[in-house]
Amino acid sequence: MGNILVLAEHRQGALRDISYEMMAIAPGLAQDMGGEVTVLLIGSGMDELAKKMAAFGSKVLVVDDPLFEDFNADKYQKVLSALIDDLKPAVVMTGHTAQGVDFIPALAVEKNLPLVAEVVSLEYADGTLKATRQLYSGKVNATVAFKPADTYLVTIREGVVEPPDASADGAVEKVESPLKDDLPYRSFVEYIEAEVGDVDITQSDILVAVGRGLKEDKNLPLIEELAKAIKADIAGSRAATDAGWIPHDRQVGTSGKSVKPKLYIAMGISGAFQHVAGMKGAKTVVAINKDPEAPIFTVADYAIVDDMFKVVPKLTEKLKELKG
Amino acid sequence: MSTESQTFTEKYDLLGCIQCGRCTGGCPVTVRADLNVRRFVYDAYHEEKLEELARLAEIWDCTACHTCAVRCPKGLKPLEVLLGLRTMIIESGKVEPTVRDALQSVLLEGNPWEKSRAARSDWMEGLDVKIAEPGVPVENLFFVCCTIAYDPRVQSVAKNIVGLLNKAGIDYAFLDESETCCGSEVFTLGEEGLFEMLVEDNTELLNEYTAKRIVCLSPHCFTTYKTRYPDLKAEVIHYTQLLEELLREGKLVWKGDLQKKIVFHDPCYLGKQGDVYDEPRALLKSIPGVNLVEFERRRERSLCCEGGGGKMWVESESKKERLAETRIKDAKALEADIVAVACPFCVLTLEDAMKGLGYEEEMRVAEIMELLGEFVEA
Amino acid sequence: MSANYEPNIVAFLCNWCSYAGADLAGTSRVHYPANIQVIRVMCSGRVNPLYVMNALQQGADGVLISGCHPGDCHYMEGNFYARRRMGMLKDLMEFVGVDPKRFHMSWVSASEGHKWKEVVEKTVEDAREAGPFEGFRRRQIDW
Amino acid sequence: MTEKPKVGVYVCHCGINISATVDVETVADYALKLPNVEVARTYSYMCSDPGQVLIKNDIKEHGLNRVIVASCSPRMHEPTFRKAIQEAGLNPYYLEMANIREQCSWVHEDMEEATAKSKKLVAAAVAKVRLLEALESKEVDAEPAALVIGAGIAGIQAALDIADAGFKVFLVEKTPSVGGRMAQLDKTFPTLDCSACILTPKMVDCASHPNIELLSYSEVEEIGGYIGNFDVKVRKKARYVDFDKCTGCGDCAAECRVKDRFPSEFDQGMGKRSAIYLPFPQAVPAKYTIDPESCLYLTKGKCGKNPKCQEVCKAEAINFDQEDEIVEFKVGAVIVATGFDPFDASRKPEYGYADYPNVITGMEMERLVSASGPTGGKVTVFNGEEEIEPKEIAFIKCVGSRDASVGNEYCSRVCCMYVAKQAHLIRDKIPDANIRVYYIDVRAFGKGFEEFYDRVRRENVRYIRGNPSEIFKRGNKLVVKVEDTLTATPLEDEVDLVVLGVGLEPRADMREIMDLLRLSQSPDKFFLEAHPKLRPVDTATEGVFLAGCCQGPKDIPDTVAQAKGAASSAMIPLARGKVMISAQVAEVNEATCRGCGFCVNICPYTAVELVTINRFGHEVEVARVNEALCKGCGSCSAGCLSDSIQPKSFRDYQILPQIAALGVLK
Amino acid sequence: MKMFVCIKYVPDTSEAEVKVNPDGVTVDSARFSFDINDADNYAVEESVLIKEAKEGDITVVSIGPKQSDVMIRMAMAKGCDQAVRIEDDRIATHDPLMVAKVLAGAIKGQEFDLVLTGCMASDDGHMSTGVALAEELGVSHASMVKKVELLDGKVRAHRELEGGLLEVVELELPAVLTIQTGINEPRYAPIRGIRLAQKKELKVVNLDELGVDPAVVGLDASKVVLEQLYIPEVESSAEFIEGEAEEKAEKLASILVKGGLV
Repeated sequence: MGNILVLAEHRQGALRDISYEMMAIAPGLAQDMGGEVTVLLIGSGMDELAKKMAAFGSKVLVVDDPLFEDFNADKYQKVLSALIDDLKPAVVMTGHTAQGVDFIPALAVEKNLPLVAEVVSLEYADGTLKATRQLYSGKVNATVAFKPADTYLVTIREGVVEPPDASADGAVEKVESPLKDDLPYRSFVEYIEAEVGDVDITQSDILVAVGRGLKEDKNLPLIEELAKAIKADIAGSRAATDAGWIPHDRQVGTSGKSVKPKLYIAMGISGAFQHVAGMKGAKTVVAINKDPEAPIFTVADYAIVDDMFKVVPKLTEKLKELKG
Repeated sequence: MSTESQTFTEKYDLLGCIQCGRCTGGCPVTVRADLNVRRFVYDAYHEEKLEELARLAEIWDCTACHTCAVRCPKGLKPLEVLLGLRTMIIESGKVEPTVRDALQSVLLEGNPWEKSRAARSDWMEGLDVKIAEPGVPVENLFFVCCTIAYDPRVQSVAKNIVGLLNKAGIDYAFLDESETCCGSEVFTLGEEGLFEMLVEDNTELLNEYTAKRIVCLSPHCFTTYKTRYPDLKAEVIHYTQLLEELLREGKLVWKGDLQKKIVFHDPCYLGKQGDVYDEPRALLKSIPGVNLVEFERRRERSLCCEGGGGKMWVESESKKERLAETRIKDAKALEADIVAVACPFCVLTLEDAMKGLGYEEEMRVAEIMELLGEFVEA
Repeated sequence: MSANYEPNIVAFLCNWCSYAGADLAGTSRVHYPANIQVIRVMCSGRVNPLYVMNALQQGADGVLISGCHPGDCHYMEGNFYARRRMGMLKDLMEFVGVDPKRFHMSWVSASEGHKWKEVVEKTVEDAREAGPFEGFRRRQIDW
Repeated sequence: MTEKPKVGVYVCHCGINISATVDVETVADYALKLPNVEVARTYSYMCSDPGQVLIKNDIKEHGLNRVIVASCSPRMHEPTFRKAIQEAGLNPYYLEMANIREQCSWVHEDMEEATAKSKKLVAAAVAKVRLLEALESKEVDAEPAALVIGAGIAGIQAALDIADAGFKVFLVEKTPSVGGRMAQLDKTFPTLDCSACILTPKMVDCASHPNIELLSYSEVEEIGGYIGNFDVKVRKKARYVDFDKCTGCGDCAAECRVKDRFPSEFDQGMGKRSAIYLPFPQAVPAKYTIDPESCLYLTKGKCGKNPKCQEVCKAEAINFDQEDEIVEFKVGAVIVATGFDPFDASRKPEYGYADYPNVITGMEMERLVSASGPTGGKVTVFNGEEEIEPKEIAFIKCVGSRDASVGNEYCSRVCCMYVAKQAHLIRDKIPDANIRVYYIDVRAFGKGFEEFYDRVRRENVRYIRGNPSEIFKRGNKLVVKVEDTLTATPLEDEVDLVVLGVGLEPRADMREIMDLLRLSQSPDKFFLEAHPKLRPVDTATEGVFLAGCCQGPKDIPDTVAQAKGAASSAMIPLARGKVMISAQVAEVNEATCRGCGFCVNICPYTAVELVTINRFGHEVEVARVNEALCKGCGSCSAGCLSDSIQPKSFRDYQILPQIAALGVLK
Repeated sequence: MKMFVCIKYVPDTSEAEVKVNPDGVTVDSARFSFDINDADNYAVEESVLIKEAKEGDITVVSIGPKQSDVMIRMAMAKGCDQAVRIEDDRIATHDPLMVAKVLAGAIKGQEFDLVLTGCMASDDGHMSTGVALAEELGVSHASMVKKVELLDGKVRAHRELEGGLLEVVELELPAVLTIQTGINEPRYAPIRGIRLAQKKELKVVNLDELGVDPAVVGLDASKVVLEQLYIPEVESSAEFIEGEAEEKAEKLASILVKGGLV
């Protein structure tokens, strides 16, 4: 039986995108493997969330117990361990998220099961499950095959697929918590929101960087608006920090900070060697500069040769629109 | 003599100072930063104060232009007191991440730019470059410099000179990716241990090649090899010295016509420290059509561009006008079309300043070798 | 080489420059190793190469000859003679297997007290490296 | 050496100079065990009268015939102790000194080491002294005349003193006139008397003195011989003007075709002169000279149809065929008074001296403020755009002095005061000028100096403690980049005129004099005196003396004092009429000499010649030493194949035991 | 506080072109520069900070070749006390579960309070080793830790969740923490420090010496097979977006959104 158990992820009363995204992967795979998808929700007061997950058409199992008020890796591991024994799923699928990575490897060890982490796609053929994942920050793809086992563990990378439509009506079934008592080793204390304003650009996922092309600080709101739209932090080249447009601690370059965001949008930055050296860790680079010869284009993934002041307002507008 | 046993006072001969003030008086960064190098020489006498001094931000404002050392009437090197304080910080390990990464990159990859050692000779691709072989005598062994080797903006210095050497038909060779940072910036950042290691390793490496001369493309390497590598067997020169020689011997002929007003900026490491002033000027003058003009502050009085002293990795807290900007404004006042330099750091700082001032349309910053490459006779 | 080995150095100094320079080191209280004993001659040109061999034969581990700088000889050209003679001697000594580190020749002027110190230090250090000299048969000559 | 040597060893404490580091008693005890040593004593000051008496008494009581004094350098007291033992009836050359102070107690720290070394040195001295021979010093006549090289204030004063004492003086001056640097000065500090006013009478005196033969525009070519008997060769350069005919009227210079085209040396290049010129109006001798390097006729062979000077000279003194003349004479003593050069300010390019006309040196300032100077005493400067009276004036001290970066580590002694003086003079001439003096220290050590410095400060001359690092131009102002070290403030002061307080340097041509007279340089490159304290005017070459700034920077009173000192020292042999010559000369053993002549070739003084003698019936050639010419260097001996030629007191058989003593005691 | 810190020697591939070797399962590393894994560097620093605050003893554990000694020496220069390097080519290093077993073999049986690892290796990026190691050691753990507070017998760890939210948990000691980058500012290892660190013990062992059965951690034991590495098709140079300014903006916006970049 090729059943797939998908662990839906939620936090602070809301489901996380990855839960929906997995529903774009699991059903097809289940079909190939000749099984069905079961969604698992662990938490306390899960009714509403269970309904939302059920809308993808698969059966939703809910472990609803005050013990699971907050995420706890140890408890999740225990529940999953018991359910694997019970349900014998062919695949256990979770998100490659702060939750998933916090207990799946331990589970793999405990149950002596194979694990492939941060999978971008899965394929089942000729009785073998193969996962594709990336190495070297996406420069190399790897195909990893599972040796035959009762259960395969996979964690799915966020954002690799669009969530499917959710208009079906799956069944919701509560199961009793296999865990009766609280576990002593690890306890949840609290959530702390990231401090606003105190931005460390070396930790930013998205950076909007401006350079000399900003011309004067009264143009800054334009950039701020764009940054807000895409939840980006603002950084600058030495010219921009020198001019006082951007705080010094947000300077990118050999004499500033080395950053490694997923997306780096460089605007009005020519791309001197010392600047480029500070942003080489960026995964995707977008460059907007009116000089077609600017060296920044040699490191860009997407390039626009134009006046940033003509491009940015429209870009912000369009992004807002697309993001809804 | 072991330096370990020396006190700070002995090591930097602090008691030799007569507090005349020439060091601070000549220091170019005093107009920009609160750095008074004389006070450091005075205060560093108190061993118990050293840690406090080392924590002062201004020790990182020094550009290691060496003006203080050149001017000191007692033969002291005031800047090295600052470097000694930097050493204390470096050896505590608690340094700016940028400095940390640059130094670590020198240790692991032989360059401060966090580039892979294997890529050091990538600039040679497609060029007919002669590579040195250990033990095979060569007249002129070239040392490229980390910045020129990796920074596409100044790679043309190396590329152009290869073409020119091939045409002049002289005996030369370049090192392959075994070339390792000369340590100029490592020294000025205060990483004494690493610098000592580089001196040891580079001396061994360079002496393996039985070269008559080591020709450096960067004045930083030039001065460092000349003054801080006591056991190098070969004579160390800057490429402008070699080319000027070739020019005199008639081995270089220029074509075309450069109807431009050029002003030459004396790099501190070439001029003040290396005493090379005339050769770069002779090269520029030799290009047909060139009208060479001079800065008021030229030669021994040249204004530092703030490119040295590890400043590529440490930003000053000062908001005042960068010296490179002052320099570009002076060039503008002279109505110069081209600011010519013979140092990769000067190219970067001055070009940055020029762009910052918005003179891109009417002015150009160029390494001499960039210009010569454009005018060499086929 | 024994750890406590202290080389014995005999130095021949010309009266006008080097001896005066060594005196100046004294008046300036410049300290240097005590391993060196000076024999004063009027001119470095007086130093017969045999004196060097003799000193080594009689128990010196190193020999130093010092005179006026080339061109400054009080007797016009005595130091040039010395230089030529000692150059030859050095070759000869190497030929017979004496470590050239045992033999130094230097120019120290009457005003170079500090240089004298450096010369002594270098000479002593080199002789120390070369170790006790046992090359010639020790011969005590009764004069 | 028939008598058995009986040696007395005297170990000096020299207060605690020796005894603090050397255990003198142990050394004396040890000495007593050495062969032939009869007596060994220590005493606090051996050179003192009681110390000498101690030695003398021992010689008499114990019948000593050799004496060792273990004390200071023989260069210090050898003559003292030679005299002492001579007074006790011994031959003065039966003395050997062990230098246990300069070369032992003062340079070593460890008492054990220093004592051990002292023992060795004493042993070596004993080994040698036993074998010393009695020598007789010889006396020769001294020529009652002196040569004075250089006719600045030092040379003039020395020449006048010697001439006044009744001896002949040859005063040789390289330039066309006497007067030297002092003639160029305006006022003198701290008294502010006029330099020319006090110097000119002396200049005239030395030209008119019956005992002085003034050889101006002349250079010493060769000096041979020795004290009492120097042979001098002087080149009188061609002036192309008949010295006797020239009346000094100046018509020639006024008519010269290249009139006022050349920078005047006297005016520091600020004024101009013609190709035929008198260096300055009060020049002595007042005779014109044609500069061969600027004269059209002499350089191009042609000057119009006829040289103008020749045309206008009524005395017919112009003579283009004149040639250099060699004059030879003998003197008994030589005084070197060649003076100094002002520091060349272009060697500190950061001060822009070569670039800016309004950056001038102190010497130039002297000419600028001088009433006889190029501006008639009016202080004006060209700021690159116009000639102005400067209102903002900066003086920079220690330019080229106390500065290792130009190799001059010494203080030039006069700059502090001449800068104060010039500041005062400018304050007089430009009352509203803002005058500042940048300094490191103010050294006002002479008589009346501090008082003068006080006065000048109160005249509103601002003293700023900091030595400028750089001067460059901004607009029509000069920017002085300096730190006020008292407030730790970096400054960029804008001024109209910068006066560089340049120091004094050894003359560029002093090497020639060094070679002529075998003189040495001290570390500051000035001439080295025989002893910095006790023989400040003597040199290592007997009969040769130093006067004035050639020995080191000095002001005028010190220069005059030293000139007088040099003159009186030089007069000693002249007055005695006799000089002692060294007995430590070479001697040939004619029995073993093979007459190869190597020594003849080696001797730099041609003191050795080959003579024919009869040896066992054979005519053979052997070397023979002319004792008057031999200086005792011993180079001949080291080159002798048969050890036949040997310098007395430094014979092989005297030195080898010394070596042995040092080695055996290892 | 007795600590172990597990570090990995990884290539920096941010600039170099990556090529797959003919074997299809390894990459050509000749042109790479190697260094300590970024997150591990923070873990080392955190352990040293803890040691500086509470006293302690730190043992570095690493699996890797001789060349990685420089990285280990650097860690020791910063304050780690001793090191074990496991060099054995029988380990199935492509499987973090196998790696965890080897690391556990180096730690098991010794007393410890904390084991720190980086939360992710920058080369293969499984983010699994640390958590698996905790399970192997039978102790509790927290992953992606951005802050560590030591309490009496407990550790309070701030875990970094998506969107910058921190989850604070308390663990009983001993525990394994996988450290997220940015938790501290790793110090510099000066050369003189590295030279001094030569005196500290660096033990090099193979599996047998470690007492780990090669059969348990080898390719056969691993339940996953690395079949194939290949270079994904990507635009090698920048894609220039053409059109009028507004058009370009629109096109870019949709690329960013569709590509999941924003």
